[in-house]
Amino acid sequence: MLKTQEFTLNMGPQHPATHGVFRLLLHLDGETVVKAEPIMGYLHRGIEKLAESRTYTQVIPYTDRLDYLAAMLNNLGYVQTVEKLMGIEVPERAEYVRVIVSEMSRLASHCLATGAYALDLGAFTGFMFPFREREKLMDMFEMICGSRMTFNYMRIGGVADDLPEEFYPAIKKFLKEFPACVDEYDGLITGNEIFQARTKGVSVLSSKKAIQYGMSGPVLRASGINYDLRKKRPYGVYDKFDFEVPVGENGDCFDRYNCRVLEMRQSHRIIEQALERLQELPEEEPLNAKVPKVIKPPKGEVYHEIEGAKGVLGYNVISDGTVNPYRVHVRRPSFINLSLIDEMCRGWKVADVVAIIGSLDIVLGEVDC
Amino acid sequence: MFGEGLIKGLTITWKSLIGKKITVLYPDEIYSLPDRFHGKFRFDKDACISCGMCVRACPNKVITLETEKVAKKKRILKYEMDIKYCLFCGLCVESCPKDALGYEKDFEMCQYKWEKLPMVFVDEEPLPAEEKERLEEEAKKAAEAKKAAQEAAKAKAAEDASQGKEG
Amino acid sequence: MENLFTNLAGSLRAALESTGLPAILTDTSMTMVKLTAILVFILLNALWLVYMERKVAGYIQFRPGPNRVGPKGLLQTTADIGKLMSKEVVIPKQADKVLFLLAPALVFAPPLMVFAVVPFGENMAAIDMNIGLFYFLAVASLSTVIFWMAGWSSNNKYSLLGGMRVVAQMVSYELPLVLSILGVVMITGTLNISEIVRSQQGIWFIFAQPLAFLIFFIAGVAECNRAPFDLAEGESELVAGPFTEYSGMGFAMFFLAEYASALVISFMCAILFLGGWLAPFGMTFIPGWIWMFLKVYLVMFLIMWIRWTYPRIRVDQLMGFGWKVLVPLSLANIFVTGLVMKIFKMLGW
Amino acid sequence: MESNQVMKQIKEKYQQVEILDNHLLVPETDIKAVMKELRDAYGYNVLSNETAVDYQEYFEVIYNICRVPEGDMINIKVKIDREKAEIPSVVDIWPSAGWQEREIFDLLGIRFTDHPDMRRILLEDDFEGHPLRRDFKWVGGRD
Repeated sequence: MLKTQEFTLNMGPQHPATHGVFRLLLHLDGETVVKAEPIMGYLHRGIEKLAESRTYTQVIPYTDRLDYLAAMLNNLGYVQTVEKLMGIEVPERAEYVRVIVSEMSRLASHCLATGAYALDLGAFTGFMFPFREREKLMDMFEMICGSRMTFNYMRIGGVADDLPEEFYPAIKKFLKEFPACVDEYDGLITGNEIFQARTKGVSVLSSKKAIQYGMSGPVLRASGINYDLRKKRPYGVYDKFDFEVPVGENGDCFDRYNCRVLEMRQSHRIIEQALERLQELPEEEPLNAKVPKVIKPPKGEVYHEIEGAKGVLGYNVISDGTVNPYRVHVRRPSFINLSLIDEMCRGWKVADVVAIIGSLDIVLGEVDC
Repeated sequence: MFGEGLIKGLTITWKSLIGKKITVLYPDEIYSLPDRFHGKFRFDKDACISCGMCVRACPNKVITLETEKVAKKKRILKYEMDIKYCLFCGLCVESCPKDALGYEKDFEMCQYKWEKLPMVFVDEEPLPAEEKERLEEEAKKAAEAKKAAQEAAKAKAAEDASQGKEG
Repeated sequence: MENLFTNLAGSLRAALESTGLPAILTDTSMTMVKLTAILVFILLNALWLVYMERKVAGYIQFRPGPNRVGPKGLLQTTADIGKLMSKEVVIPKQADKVLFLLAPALVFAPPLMVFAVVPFGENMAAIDMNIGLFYFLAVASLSTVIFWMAGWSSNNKYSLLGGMRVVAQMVSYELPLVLSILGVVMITGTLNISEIVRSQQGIWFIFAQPLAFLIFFIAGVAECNRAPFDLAEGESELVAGPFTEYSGMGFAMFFLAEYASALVISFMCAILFLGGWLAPFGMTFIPGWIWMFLKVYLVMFLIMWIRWTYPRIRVDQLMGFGWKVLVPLSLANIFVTGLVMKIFKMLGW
Repeated sequence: MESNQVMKQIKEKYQQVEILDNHLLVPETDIKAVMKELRDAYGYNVLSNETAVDYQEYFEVIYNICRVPEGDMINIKVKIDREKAEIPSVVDIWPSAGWQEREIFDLLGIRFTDHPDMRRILLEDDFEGHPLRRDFKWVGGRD
């Protein structure tokens, strides 16, 4: 007597496709996923708890380690929250510097997402192309703040240091070359018929569902909702830039991927404009606001959101008037975007699970905090 | 047409196949590190005033600083960085008022043995009691001598001034 | 030069005969020598192809590829094999030990058996069989069983999935592979591989049968589990498919066998469609066996180039592509070939 | 409608609601009703963030909800008893609360009633204690 039987497959925690130490317990019927059970916490370091015993400035290096692929944006979110709490006005020059570095960080993160997505689908060379640009970006970050991944560059009230001299020619060269590089990704990955067959129509996320589950970032925008905090609730000097928000139509894996590629072009535009404005400003202008040596925000509570590389990145900082924050909570976009993984994977093949996880672009440092 | 994207992909990889290679062959060519590179730490013992700012700035409590007071001067007994906990955030270097801490352009900090990981910059025995006393005595003498010299100089200056006035 | 190897074989045979051995012994020892030469040839080629693949991959990805071991990194694969040989062979506790060890031992057999009928040049086949093509088709599909053995006996879920994929893939690609060759067979009217090459004197079959070539190439790539059809291995989802549990030399055997079977497909492409040892544009001053190599390596490079460009296709899409696109197309190709042949015959060409 | 006005209107409707500087302090009993009202009548369709704080005498659960794609935001707080840390779950209103409430349960030990899957999410299942409580003491390792 023949009968079929479901079997479980442990994908992860050590698996090339889960983008970190993430475990997915798949219940399979042949190759079709019946149920996907996400299990995480393998990278939980308790950053929220650690922050309680650190001073406000000392928390900044820890925020680097949340989304380590776009650490500048994490820095930015945190320092802006504390600035909001203390009512600090940041000098214009610092704002532009911040925009440049955070958009560079977004580019670096999207480069990795694009490349890793190609790798998830089996195109190894598609992985190397975006990494070439990411490498250039990291070289520039190294010039700016001495580190390639965990920058700790932003400070409460400004930035740690001025942009170095050698940075300007490097970024100009990069900006000149970058559009051609994105065209290369389009030719090598986006336009490839096999790639499209693998991603188009796969795991469609309807706009209704995306909103219900609080998705954000490219995942939400791919479902056709124009929601970008840089436009909707501008922070810093983002209201002064001219850029578009790419929006997808179907909400499938291809749209989620393509949104990131299109966003890279927009980030490129923003960096160009910011660099222009920055060079118009007089060099003598200060880079840091006047901040007391010991940062002691008044008693209070602020929740502030920015548009991170993976989605809406929110910081909830509560101060009790001492030098240590009373509570820091991070709204991690990867964590919330991941919450629908079970439903998105159901009914798709094992190979699609890889494509779906890749299209969500999660970082386990952020999921587990 | 179906297949267009496939052929375009092949042309792109063909271009990169015959194009320039960008890898830096590491031990043969050294990639030039920027000035701000966060690498191995440099500690200048003589510049350090043992104020303890770096110890307080460190988020991960990496730095141990032990001092003893000899003749009103702080003497560093131990300055150690437990590098396995270091985040390389740079807050210690930033907080140093005397530029005693800094970076070197060296990132090869691997050690074969776990115990060798902490970077020990200063590790000295505390001075024996008699040596301390001697130094303190000397310092006292020196201070007295200095004071005397100063007073003498002052007196001389006053003398000069009065002479000058007279003259 | 042209007859270097045939002359060598001839003089060896003469030397053997002169010692007064009975004819049957001479024949047997000649065959043994030829097969040993082929084995050495395949192994050396597999080693070289691994190196070539890594170089091609590196160059495509802006890297210099292996460049440390030996001049230009030429000894890299040798060093790798040496390392793998010195490693412990780990047998999982729950594995079926006999099959688990048998699979890597057998994996070289099918490509080796196919090479017995492959002509490396004019009169340079070890065994010139009348039904050589048929033999090739029959033996080449044997490797499925070995992959399935490896996947099943490892008792690992990833291996099992990989093994299932191999079988499904082989079933859906064997058919278009056979059907695409039929066109060639119809034109030449023979299953003898050497005969097929000789009948390409006038025109290579890639020009007479372009569609058949395309189908044969695609099905062949799928047959030897190379990207974009490397579903069985599928390292981004199935870790390493049937080879997940293999370590040391077992893994190395599978690794090398992949190149050996890719080499078989390249040889068949060159023989069936690219005119085998025939020189193009009358450039006969270069010996035929060198032409053969050039063509084989051209196909091999094409396979590598494709591997390092395309993403992997999904398992259901792969089978859909096989059954819904390649099979009807190859049937249409046969129909059109027959029609055209009939018309030619009526016209009296 | 501006969030200030919304806050005022909510205050009018639910007498016990207090308006703090930028938060709406809702009593535990009203929370589900207020949330439903905010979603259905005012179109706050996304629960952007949900977290909780341990104030030693009591817990505070914080909801940050916003309208997508308009983008305005309203912050809501609920005080709950520390001894009996329970609050109705809002998963049925905003499914995105699912994992966030699990995280709060995991790290702070606040139990959300009617939550379909109240398990630990980040820490292992047999972990003792709730690390983000102020009285949690970690033994072993560096601090």
